[in-house]
Amino acid sequence: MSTDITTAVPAPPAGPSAMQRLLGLNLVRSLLVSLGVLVVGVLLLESTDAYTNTQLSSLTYFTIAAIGLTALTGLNGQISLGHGALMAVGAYTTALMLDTDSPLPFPVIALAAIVMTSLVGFVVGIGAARLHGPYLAGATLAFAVALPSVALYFKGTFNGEAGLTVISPRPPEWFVSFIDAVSGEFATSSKYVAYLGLFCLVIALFFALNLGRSKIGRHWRAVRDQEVAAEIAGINLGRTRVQAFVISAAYAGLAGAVMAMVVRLAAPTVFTLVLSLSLLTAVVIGGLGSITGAFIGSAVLVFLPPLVTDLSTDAKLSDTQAAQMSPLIYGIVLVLVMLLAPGGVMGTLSMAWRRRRARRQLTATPTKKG
Amino acid sequence: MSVLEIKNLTTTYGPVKALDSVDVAVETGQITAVLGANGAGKTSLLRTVSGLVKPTAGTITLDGTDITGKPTESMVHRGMAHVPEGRGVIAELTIEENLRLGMRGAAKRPTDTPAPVRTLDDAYQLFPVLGDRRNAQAHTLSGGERQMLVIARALLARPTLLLLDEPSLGLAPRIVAQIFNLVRALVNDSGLTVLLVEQNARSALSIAHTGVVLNLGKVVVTESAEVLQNDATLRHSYLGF
Amino acid sequence: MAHQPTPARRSRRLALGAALAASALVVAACGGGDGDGGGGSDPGITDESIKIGGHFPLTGVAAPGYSEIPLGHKAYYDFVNANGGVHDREIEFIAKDDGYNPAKTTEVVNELVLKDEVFAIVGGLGTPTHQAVTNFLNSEGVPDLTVSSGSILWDNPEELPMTFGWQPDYESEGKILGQYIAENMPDAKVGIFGQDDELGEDGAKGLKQYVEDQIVAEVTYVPGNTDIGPQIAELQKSGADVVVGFNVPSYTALSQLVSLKLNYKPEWLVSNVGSDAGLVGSLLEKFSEGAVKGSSPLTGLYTTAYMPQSTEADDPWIQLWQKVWDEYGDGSPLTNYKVYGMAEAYTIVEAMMKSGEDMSRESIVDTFEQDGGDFTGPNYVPFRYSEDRHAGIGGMKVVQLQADGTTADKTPVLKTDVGDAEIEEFTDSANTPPESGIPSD
Amino acid sequence: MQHFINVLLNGITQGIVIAAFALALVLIFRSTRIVNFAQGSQAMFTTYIALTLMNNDFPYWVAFLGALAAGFIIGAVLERVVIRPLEGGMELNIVIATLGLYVAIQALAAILFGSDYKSFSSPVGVQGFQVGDLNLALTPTSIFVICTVGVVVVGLTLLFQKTQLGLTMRAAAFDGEVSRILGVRVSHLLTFGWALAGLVGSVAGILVATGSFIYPSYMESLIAFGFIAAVIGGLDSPIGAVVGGLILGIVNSLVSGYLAPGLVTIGAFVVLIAVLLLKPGGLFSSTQARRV
Amino acid sequence: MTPPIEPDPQPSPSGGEPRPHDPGRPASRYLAQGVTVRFGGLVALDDVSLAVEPGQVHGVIGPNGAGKTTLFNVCCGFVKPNAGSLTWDERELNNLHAHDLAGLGIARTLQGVGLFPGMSALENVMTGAGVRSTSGFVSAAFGLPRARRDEQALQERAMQTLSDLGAAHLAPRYPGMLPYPDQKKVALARALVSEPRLLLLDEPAAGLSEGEMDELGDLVQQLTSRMSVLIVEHHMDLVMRICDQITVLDFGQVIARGTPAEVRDDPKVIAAYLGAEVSAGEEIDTAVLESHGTTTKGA
Repeated sequence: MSTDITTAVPAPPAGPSAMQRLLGLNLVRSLLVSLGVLVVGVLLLESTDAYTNTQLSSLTYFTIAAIGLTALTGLNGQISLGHGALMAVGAYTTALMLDTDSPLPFPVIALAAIVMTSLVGFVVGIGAARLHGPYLAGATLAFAVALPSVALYFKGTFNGEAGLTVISPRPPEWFVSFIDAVSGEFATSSKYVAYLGLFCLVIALFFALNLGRSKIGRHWRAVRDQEVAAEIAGINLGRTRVQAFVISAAYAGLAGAVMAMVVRLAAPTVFTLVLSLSLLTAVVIGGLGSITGAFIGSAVLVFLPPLVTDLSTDAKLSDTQAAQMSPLIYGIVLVLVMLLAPGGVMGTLSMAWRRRRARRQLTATPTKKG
Repeated sequence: MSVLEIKNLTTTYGPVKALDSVDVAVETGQITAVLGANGAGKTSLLRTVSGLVKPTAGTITLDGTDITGKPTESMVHRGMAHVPEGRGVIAELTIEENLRLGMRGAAKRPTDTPAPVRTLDDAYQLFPVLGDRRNAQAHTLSGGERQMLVIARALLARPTLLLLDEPSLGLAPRIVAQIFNLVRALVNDSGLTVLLVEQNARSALSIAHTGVVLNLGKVVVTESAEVLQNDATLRHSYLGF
Repeated sequence: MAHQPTPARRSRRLALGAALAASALVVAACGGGDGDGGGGSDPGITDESIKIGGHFPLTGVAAPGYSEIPLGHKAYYDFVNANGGVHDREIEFIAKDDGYNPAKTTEVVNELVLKDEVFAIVGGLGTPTHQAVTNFLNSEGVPDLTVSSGSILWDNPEELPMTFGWQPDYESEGKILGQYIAENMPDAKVGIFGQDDELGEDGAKGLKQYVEDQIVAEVTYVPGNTDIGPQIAELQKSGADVVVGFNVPSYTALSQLVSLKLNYKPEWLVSNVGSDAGLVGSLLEKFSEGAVKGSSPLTGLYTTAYMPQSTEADDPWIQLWQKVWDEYGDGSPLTNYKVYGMAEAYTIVEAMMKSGEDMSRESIVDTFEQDGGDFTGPNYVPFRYSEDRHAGIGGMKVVQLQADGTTADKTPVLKTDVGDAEIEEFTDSANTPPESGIPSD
Repeated sequence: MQHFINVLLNGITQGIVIAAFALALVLIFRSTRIVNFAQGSQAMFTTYIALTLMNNDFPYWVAFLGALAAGFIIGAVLERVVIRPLEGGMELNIVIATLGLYVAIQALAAILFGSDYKSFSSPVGVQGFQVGDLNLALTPTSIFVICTVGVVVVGLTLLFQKTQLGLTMRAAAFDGEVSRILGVRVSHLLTFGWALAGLVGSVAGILVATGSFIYPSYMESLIAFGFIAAVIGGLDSPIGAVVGGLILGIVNSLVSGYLAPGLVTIGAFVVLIAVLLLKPGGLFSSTQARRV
Repeated sequence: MTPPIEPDPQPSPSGGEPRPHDPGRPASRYLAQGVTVRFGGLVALDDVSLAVEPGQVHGVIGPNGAGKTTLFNVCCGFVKPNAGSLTWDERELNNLHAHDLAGLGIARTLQGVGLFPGMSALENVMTGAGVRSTSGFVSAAFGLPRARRDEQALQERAMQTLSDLGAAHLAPRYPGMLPYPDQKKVALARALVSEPRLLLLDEPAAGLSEGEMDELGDLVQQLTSRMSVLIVEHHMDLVMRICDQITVLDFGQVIARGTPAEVRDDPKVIAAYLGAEVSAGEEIDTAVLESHGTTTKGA
């Protein structure tokens, strides 16, 4: 699977007709990859136990948010320590909209969550566009710690510290029969949520692949790589940065909507600074700028801690000790990945691959003395 | 006898060859001027000699010791002082602090090294304008004053070899003349050796003993200054005819 | 049901109720297919063992103190296992860390239920954290027993038929403290120092039923922000000479410190949640070198007690806990958190004993509803468990800390409930632990 | 009046600790352009070391110095082992590595020292002063805290302004290349900078703990506030860090005392944004000098 | 001292032969008049004027620090002049932003190469023409045919531009792996792909070998059939060979302008480049140094 949006480089085409085919293929590739993820997702969900299903649900919202942050940090070069807070906007929107007798269908709610979060992202993005590096990090960090307080202050709407419980939507009839047909199992609400998460992820992925390879993605990368050259090429730096922030926020909003249903609660304690930092971590250890990397980083985040805890328990450590091992190992893994594979998992792989390809090309076609 | 011998030196920045097999010998007590248009590789040569850039090939010998690839920090103690062009003042520090940084270098130098400037007072005597403003931040200085500051700072390290990087850059001709006269005086009076990198060829050659013309990273010609002053090569490499 | 949810919330609850009723039918239908309803068919229970689990903050900001509760559980189960277990079954207890983050609570409870396949969740700690998993546990039909939180949310048998509270609710405690002030300090100006969540809100709500017109200031703190100087200064400014604190222990210590700093000396009444004399006292004693040793810095502070505290070495319950902890603990001193965990565990074991050899998820819930009111634990006032109520301990007494670290009763044991329920004296004599230390069936 | 004075005094004592911590962040940032997220964990760890010494009957001062020494060593070791190999790579990688350290050190402390509350006594009193009828929110301990931070600030100022070492550190921070030309061993100074920051961070850690209690995550809120204060001050200016810390402490206290405690973080955010909109480089950024 | 710039200077008789205007030829004129830039107390440009005639190559030369790059930055909107005006296409450019250039039909290359390292050569070139495509965000997100058509056209044009420079084979490769001259080619292609009517070249020959420089010169001369070129360059043989007009700067002022032949014989130019000889006995006089600054020009 090659979903690396930074290396979406068509081979040098022989002529216009070949190029046409390739361009056609770009959309086809987005579709195929998205469908592939959908199929793999369904297979995984139907072949694993109920617990792994719930982990996969967590993986979906984490990955959606990580893809959004990849777009912002990886493609556009803006750092954000505040994406957890943006997810909160999506989650609270979802929780509030589900809190009625006859809630709107989920797609409408998800869309509302996206719109709300994009609006917040727009405001934050305008401020962010003026800032660089650590100043941007500081501002978004302050945003991450400040936003949950809004829920505490407007208790009437957001129910303070206790937060809003989320009633997951009931699986509709067709879904129950679909799952029955696929695996002969009874479709629980958790499973339904996992599927909703998967669908959101696939749609999010499809758009990310398209955008990453489009003019828009190219302009984001141009601004990241070389501000001056980008500006000369007619790209408005400020507008492009705000645009990237809004899109990234939209992803966070969708992720928040799914998270609200998976966690079944939107509360300030869910959206701590730790969540924001974890997202950034996922994006970097997976490989900055790569969608596959966002998948890998999210998977590490979702699967590593319980794995360490289980291993520690197997090693006869007490529950408390096992619980403490998990952050210890996690922290050490972060440091080691940065030391040993500075490009993250995907960065390191693709660097090796690019080098090999370059070597092969050099030997195949001696550089033309131009 | 050569204080500094540069042999076959090649330096590349990424894919660009900044120096291509350069040979330069700097004789004791002389001024050797390296000339060339912008981009010819002059500054790269100085940066390579002082260890800021690692060469891809070649050797640099100082007083018979191979210093190729040795850390920049050690050069001062070996008696080599690199004078970056005027922007090389540390703008946030005061003039006196800049000078005190220069004095650190003298600590490990043999005390018998002939040196025209040993103390801050010596420096202020040489450039009274610096003394008057010793507690002002260096970014308040004009270009000429900055040039004096970097030279004074280098001299305080009691070097035997001075690497001067475009001291005339951005300065009015009259001031250029004064600075070059100072350099000549330093060499004549205290036996300093100077490797001078300049674009301002006529000024440089009027004080130098030997001239080396660089073009596109290669040595085009090495000649005595008098010969070179009337040589067409020089004119060609600058004005293209 | 005594407490009234707000209208908006109620409509949702009804919708949820309907949904859960539907899923309960499905669960019942599936369960029914398994045959005679006997034990052994439910997850987590075999002829040899019963697997149960809970979620606790073992790491992070909330870990201090609370992470000791599962230690109490574990020690008591080990003690029971060593003495024959529950109907020859060994109890296997798993404590999972949620770092007091509801998102993690969901994860680890999923793991406990779906992967470890526990029989029941016991002692799940925290209001926002546990709130994230009640719907899931109830729709999965997992008994959700003795939640470690005084929120009234757990007392909701219609929508959360599997969930049971344990400790007294904050509102009842507020009422009892309020009545005490109204009767004994009628002229006092009262200030409230509350945590900015259910603890502070429900407590204040109960308190105000009795001393509404005496209240001169109400301040809150946000957990995690340890700077409470402005809040205490505000109380001082209001002239409050009695301050009621609905807060956790670390904030009792902080509030005492800040008061000392401001030379502010009101009478303090602190919720039992935050009045762990052993913990707070030892913290305060060492704050400053040269502080008076031997006498508790908390002397004179009023609080409530609903069961014997770790400092009451002569109490038979504490003697039992001490014995269990000495044998099965990790060698650290006995604390109230460990006592809390063991007392909860005692309730669990008692329910299991009474559920009989054929225990199932259904039957243990039945036991709580049928026999819960007669459980024989260390609590002074019985649980309010019944088919209609899933609320825990129904009362307590007001006590004052003495210079020697012990407590003096200021009221008899009082029994009450949320809403407009009366406060009555509870005159039945307290339970004593059985000789074996293990509840009988 | 008393209320206002006390809210203000409270803000100053809180702010001065934030300032000390921000100072540690700034010391690292100005020399290496790195924001060290592990600073709080390092400080927490050394405070535990101090506590262990005190529990073994060493006096407060010995424990204090022990913690400073530990902070110094830990800072140096982290720079050599983790940060140095990452230099020259992507900035974000170093950020992630320090985040990893932050998590790992905190877990390690919980394993080694336990995660329960431990009280940390003050060498002086914790009772407030009374001036006539006025009860001041000021105790011998808060005076001790303010004085200690004062000593640190004066000490750092002397170090930077009056010593050869300080001069070379400043030179290396402003212009590494020119410093190397002048014979300054810049790489050693980077290690020393981390060590010094570790020491100053330890001071902040102990001051937060003094007359209060500690647990493995007790520095958590200070990490965010310290960073925000450092950004307000301009990230590379030690004076800015102190001013930023005081501003933040006072604003927090005012918001808490006159609006609502729940709004404290929002207040901090608003102050930060206001400062950055006016001066995108923070209040005391020294970058203007460089541009000339 | 500065020769005034005439409103409509005739092509100088000794310059490159006057090129007849035909419909396909560029017809726009770029004028900078009276440009003055101060940085603090430093006068970087002092009343500088120049005119780039349609279809001509105009060179700006001068010793290091003369203000060439500042002038260039003014021309493309990076630096706002304290005084003076810019005129393009008979329209005055007020409040010019760098990102407006492309829309005005002006392209510029950067000193060094300024390529986007995270993109393939082809993408780099495509970015240069990006503003021309009209498809919006939605069509990009959904991968609609409209966006694809635009991308396709863009890609074809970028490919064409690369092949025109003999660099088609570089398309899929990343800048970091390319030899310097190839990077320069890609950078040039990126500027050319938007089909500008004025091309600003900032030291295009830096880092090139002599052969490569010759090639560059030929190329720039070919370009004049489609656009005007303003070039800042140090390599005199190149400048002298390809420029129709040259403006010489020193200390922020125009010291000479004219055809290459006129300029190279101007004694002021020679003095500026080679400097004056240092007459012995000129002692250092710090009083002079103090009163004169960097910007003081000796008599």
